[in-house]
Amino acid sequence: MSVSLTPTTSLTPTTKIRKGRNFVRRLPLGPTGALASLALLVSACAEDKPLNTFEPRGPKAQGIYDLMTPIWIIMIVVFVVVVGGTLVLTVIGRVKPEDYDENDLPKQVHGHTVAELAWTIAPAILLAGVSFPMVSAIWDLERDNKPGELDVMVIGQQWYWEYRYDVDGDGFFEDVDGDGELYGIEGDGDQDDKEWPLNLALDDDDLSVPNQLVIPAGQQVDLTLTSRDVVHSFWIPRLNGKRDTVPGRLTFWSIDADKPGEYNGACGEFCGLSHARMRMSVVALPEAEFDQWLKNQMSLSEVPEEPAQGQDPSPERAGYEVFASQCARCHVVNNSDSALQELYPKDFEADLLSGAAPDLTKFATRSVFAGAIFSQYSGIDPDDDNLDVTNYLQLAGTERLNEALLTRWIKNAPEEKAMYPEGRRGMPAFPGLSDTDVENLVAYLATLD
Amino acid sequence: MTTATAGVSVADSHDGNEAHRTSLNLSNMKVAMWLFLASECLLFGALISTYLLSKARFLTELLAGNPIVEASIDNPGLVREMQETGSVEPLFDIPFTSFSSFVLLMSSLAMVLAHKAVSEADYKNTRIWLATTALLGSIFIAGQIYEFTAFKEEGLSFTGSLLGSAFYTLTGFHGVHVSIGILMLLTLLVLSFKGKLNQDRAETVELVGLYWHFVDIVWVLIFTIVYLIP
Amino acid sequence: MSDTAVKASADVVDDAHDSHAHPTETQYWLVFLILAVITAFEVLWSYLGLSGPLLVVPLLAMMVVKFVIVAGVFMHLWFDMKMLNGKLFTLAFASGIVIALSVYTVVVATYEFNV
Amino acid sequence: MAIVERPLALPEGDLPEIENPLGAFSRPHKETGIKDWLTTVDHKKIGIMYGTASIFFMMIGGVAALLIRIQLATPDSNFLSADAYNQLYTMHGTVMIFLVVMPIGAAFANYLLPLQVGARDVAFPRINAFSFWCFFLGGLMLNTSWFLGGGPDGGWFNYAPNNGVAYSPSNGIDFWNVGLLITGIASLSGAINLITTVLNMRAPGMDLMKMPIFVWMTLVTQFLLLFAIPIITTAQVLLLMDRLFGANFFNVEQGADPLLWQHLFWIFGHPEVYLMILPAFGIVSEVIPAFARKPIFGYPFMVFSGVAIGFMGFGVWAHHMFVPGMGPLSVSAFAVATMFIAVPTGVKILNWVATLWGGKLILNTAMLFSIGLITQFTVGGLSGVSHALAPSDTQQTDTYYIVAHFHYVLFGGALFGFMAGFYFWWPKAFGYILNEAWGKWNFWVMVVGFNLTFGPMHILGLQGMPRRIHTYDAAMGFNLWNLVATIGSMILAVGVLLFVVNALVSLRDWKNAGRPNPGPDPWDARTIEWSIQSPAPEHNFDYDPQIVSVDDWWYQKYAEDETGRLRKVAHGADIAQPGNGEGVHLPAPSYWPILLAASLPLLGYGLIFSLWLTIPGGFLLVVSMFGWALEPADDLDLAHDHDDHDDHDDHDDQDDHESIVETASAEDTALVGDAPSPGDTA
Ligand code: HEA
Ligand code: HEA
Ligand code: HEC
Ligand code: CUA
Ligand SMILES: [Cu+2]
Repeated sequence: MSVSLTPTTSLTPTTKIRKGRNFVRRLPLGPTGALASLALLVSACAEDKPLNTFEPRGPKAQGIYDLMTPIWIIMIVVFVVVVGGTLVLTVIGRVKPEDYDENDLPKQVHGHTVAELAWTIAPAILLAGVSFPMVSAIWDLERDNKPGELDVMVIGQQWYWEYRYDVDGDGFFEDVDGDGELYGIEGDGDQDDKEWPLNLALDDDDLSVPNQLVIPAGQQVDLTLTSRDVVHSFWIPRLNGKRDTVPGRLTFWSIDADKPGEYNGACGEFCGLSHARMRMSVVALPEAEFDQWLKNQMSLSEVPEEPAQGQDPSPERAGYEVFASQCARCHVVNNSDSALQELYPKDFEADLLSGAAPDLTKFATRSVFAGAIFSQYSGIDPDDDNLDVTNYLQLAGTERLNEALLTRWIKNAPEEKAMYPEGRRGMPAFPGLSDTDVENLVAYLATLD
Repeated sequence: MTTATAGVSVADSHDGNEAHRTSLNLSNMKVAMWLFLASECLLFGALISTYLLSKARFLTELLAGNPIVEASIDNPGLVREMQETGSVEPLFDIPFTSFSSFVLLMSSLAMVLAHKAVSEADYKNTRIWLATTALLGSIFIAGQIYEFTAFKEEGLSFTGSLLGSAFYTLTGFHGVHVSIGILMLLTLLVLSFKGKLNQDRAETVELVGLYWHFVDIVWVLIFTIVYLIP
Repeated sequence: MSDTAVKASADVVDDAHDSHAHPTETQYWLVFLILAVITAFEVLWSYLGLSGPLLVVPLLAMMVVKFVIVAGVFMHLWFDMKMLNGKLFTLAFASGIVIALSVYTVVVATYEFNV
Repeated sequence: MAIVERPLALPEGDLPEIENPLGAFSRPHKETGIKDWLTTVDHKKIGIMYGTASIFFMMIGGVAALLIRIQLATPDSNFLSADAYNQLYTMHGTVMIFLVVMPIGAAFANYLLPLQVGARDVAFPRINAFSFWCFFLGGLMLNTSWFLGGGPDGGWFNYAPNNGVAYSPSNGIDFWNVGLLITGIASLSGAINLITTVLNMRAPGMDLMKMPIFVWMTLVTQFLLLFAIPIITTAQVLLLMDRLFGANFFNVEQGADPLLWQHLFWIFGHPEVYLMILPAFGIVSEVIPAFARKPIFGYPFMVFSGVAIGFMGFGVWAHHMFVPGMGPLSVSAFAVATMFIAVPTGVKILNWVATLWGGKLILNTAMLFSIGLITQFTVGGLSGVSHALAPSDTQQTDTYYIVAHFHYVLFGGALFGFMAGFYFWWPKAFGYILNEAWGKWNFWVMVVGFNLTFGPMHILGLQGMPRRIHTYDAAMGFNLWNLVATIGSMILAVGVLLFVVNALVSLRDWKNAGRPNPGPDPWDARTIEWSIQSPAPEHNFDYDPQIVSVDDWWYQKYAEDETGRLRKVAHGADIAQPGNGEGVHLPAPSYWPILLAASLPLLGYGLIFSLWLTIPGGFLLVVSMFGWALEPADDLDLAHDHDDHDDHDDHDDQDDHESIVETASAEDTALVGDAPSPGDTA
């Protein structure tokens, strides 16, 4: 299996370096030197540790980080006292067996009640002291859904993520019984609006984007999480801690990025074969760009023109036709072609146990694919300062498309990422496709922007 | 697992009346039996909680109209009734189950009288009461088998629905316990007829009795929690 | 020496048994009657068409009473407890019940207080 | 005190062949060689078998760990496939926990409990043998999954619904289920047996508060097993029903809730981690006073903190579930409860430190490992407290930071404690002392390897490396520390191997030196197992020891002089029991425990592959249960006249075989009185 592919993390290296320095500046001055060095050890060369939990980049993650500080201090103090004390006592107390005199016993101390009470009560007080800020932090971390904030539903699936945007603000579920109350935004909501199975119950106007979550920076984004198959865990270390996506349940969480940038994550709960290859990417855009992005995502993708009578179809058109015959069985492309529309929405479960394959309508606008393990763009120079989020939207373009990788993926996806197509989980290999077919498919996919 | 452990207990209960020195002045078997029963509390507790949670989830989905869950009970009329009452009560036949609960309760009385008889060297009554206990237990089991078939006909199957899985597993586990108890009672009865169950062995009867009463207690819980509070 | 020793030992054991007189046969029947009445009452209660705590609380209370009576009288817990060291296994059993009751109640509670 | 005379001794030498009236159901003779091990009901042999089997399984778990480390040494490695990796780490965790650490605890418990409470055997010797065989055969069965379609691949806690047939179609998880159900029977029957032994078979005078700390900690451990095993049993039965019989307990489509599994698993799982550490705590509580030449500091506090840990252990399980969305109220409650479990644990740690304080420390290998436990466990305990902080756990859970935590407590805690125990009690069990020079090497290589392996995992975890990933991307920045950890694991493996080497080298040297006897009390130790010969004679005690105080043996050797100082008044070797088993009546070996235990895996294979296969298993089960029940108390060849004192039939012979074997010399013990001395019995 070959996996030495372009890393996913190289989109905005400059931002990372900048943030790394910020972090050092932000280190609290109070803690002991030991704490500082622990933090430094962990965040050493911060710029190339995209999942580092010691580099919060949003208020939620920052809150967790701040809460940890006192417990690190306690730990280090206890460590020094207990472990240091033990070693010192060992060294001073040691007697060589040959020097040992069995009638010269040390003082036979059986115990000391005051000491016992002291070391029962002191840790208890210390821990009680930590408990208060901890409990308040637990409640702070719970999602506090305010109107106007962007609502996204996160759906975990073996082994990629799907993000559903509540664009029109009417929740993710239709108001089936028409009472104005909705299921599943907060708490359990109106149970009567629940529909089954979950993946078909979504409001039609909403937008589905796989693999890359795009959010407006500087603004809280509320997440409603669930899973189509097994338990996964949504985790963007720099933006917040984890929250599991549990099938049959809705869980709630929120993330918040201070600044534009790309933030990486990884599935945080073992979820079967390719758990290791179920990663995440969140891109925070400045508000205006986000709106632009959203508008683009909501539009239909183009259908390559049919060739004029007697002429060969363009590679894109040829690819489109292969796509319609081979791929549309699982993948959605939302466009104006009524022939394809007939297939959509269709019965995913017939093909896939997990119930869905990535929506490819705007495939080429994303910088990662296949569970965020692959970068779509080749030849990116990590030191290129122009590669900033601000031109995220311009990144999409054929010159940069990582054609070789995409070709390999289409030909034999399970080779790139262990999957279980025969168990109806994941994408099958297509040994039957000719090289030209695949070339054409790649050409077509590149137009989806 | 239960089978094996309980089987072992029968075998080892023979050393009930040993007269060796022990720290607690109790026989080892008696201490062991109480420990085993303590551990059974956790087992049945887990099964009862599983039932409660599964039933709650089943009902929530059913009341919300989940088509899969609706289809999981092979009886539209029953489903409608459950949805109307908001409970699984329509499934149960309370008078019938009350009767079998009563039978089990009565068997506990017979059990305790058997122990009393054997410790007073009244072997005739010992046999009578042991047989009565076993008989009452068997009636209970017969009732349960009848109930299972009736429920199955009503559309509740073990593999079909969450409720079915949870219900049959809980009551089935209890039924297996009762059956093992009956086997132990029959063994005692045989021993008694062979003249091997005399006063000195009263403790063996007491131990089987402990097990029997415990199984009865578990039914007290199940009857209330499962049947009366649906 | 064996004969005397055995006799003596038997006495010790007998003493241990006799020191906690078990109930008489009539008492057992009486207790059973009480249990039967409670059961009848339980069933009756479930037919009153009540719901919510009004249904559940008395039923649970009666269940506990039955539990305690069976364990206490039929399983001799009340008498054994008074016996020398009888508390020890009572304690072991009780801790089983207490742990079971508390962990499973908490599990169910975590579902109730989900938010 | 009831005394029954047992006039017959176990004769030595060849036994005459006598016709067996009971045919197949008669008990085997006292066997030799392999047959002896298969049929023994002696708690010491069973303890040794537990230990040996655990070390065998540790090799399997260790090789799995090394393969894991090789795979993770470099980024994007394809040494192992994703599938193989998942099976390996699942089996690594499962084997290490259920087939290594728990049974080593059982090994010490079996070997030492009767010796430390002054009993001849456990309460039910045949059940004891049955427990061992259930553990061993269940463990073997679990490991046959490697060859029968692949191991389990859901992680050691095997979350639903990933453990369902839909997501794990191979039979691996069925093996996991059935294998662990069988070892669960072992733990449960063992727990009942050992608790009964401790509660009911203590030597005269040994009140609860005079029991050695190891006995206390084992008692708590066994109670934890007693209450925790039925919970995982339930969970596994539910899963088994789902997987093999199509039930719906974890079928989300039917409305099931995956969190049910998590709750059931962790209500078991957390007590489980404490029952792995408490035996080790007990061991170092014996070793440290012995080599600090001081009594344990704060005996009652050591006892009560252990009991407190046991109880609190049942109230914190949901700290493994801070992220599945239980709701803030539950999370807060469990987070606070978890933090406070540091208090009783801290009491233990600090009492050991106080025992070291002012002691004259003899730093031999057992002592070094004990000090190793104090320091390494503290590191692991402290990281545990940092997970208890629920919000920070949302960053740490399922990362290598957790992996670091639990290896520090499990390896640095439990296994270091067990190593100390091996070095300490080896002469009692085998009659020779392990080589100190090799021992020191063993210790230092292990400490260095251990910290190199698992220390870097703290950093990796905080840098965001998720656990249970078969590969990671080079750009994630995990390369350096993973490589270090892999190198460390190789050193650690050498350290583990050094122990095995030491056992063999020491044995060879001992044989070459003409098998010198280390004497009953080579360490000048404190508890009564040192008052009998080494290796411990088959009948343990010649007569019941009379217990006057905690560390009773020590106070037989040391007494206060006029100035109030302790002085040596007797040498252990002089006052130890001579090891004369005359007049002692021991239970005969039995075939049935192993046969009964063997029927269970057979039934298990039947469940997994075809119900037809359950027929031989079921047949064996029934036969062995009958055999067990009908088996006479004794080897009939050695039959002695029982009817001198009871007038009922032979059936009663079974009375004594499961209970403590009687001593021939109860009057002797009475004569011995408060100051037992061996001369009285001679
Ligand atoms: C031997 C086994 C063992 C032991 C003893 C412990 C002990 C502790 N454990 Fe650990 N734990 C495991 C084995 C163990 N653990 C395993 C195997 C897992 C992972 C399971 C899996 O996911 O696969 C785990 C996971 C685990 C988690 C879940 C992490 C996660 O998955 O997100 C948590 C969370 O709270 C936790 C907490 C603790 C705490 C608070 C203690 C405390 O008992 C520690 C107390 C000790 C000390 C604190 C040190 C000494 C104290 C002092 C010197 C006093 C002064 C101290 C203070 C004032 C702080 N453990
Ligand atoms: C007591 C328990 C215990 C012990 C002792 C160990 C010991 C070791 N563990 Fe273990 N580990 C766990 C319990 C334990 N582990 C658990 C519970 C998990 C979680 C599983 C899960 O997530 O489900 C885990 C997970 C785990 C992981 C994480 C896997 C993952 O999440 O992807 C890693 C990775 O490095 C690891 C490494 C090691 C190493 C290197 C050792 C070393 O210490 C091993 C050293 C010992 C030896 C190497 C034995 C000596 C053998 C030889 C020298 C071989 C030669 C002999 C012959 C061929 C006969 N362990
Ligand atoms: C049986 C269903 C199925 C079929 C048919 C299928 N795919 Fe896929 N495809 C998937 C699944 C599932 C994934 C997600 C895999 C993952 O990342 O874990 C996927 C992922 C992809 C991706 C990456 C999308 C992203 O944004 O991450 C591309 C591109 C893709 N498929 C292209 C194709 C093409 C081209 C074809 C036809 C030749 C095709 N697929 C046929 C199921 C299918
Ligand atoms: Cu999804 Cu791990
Ligand atoms: Cu825990």
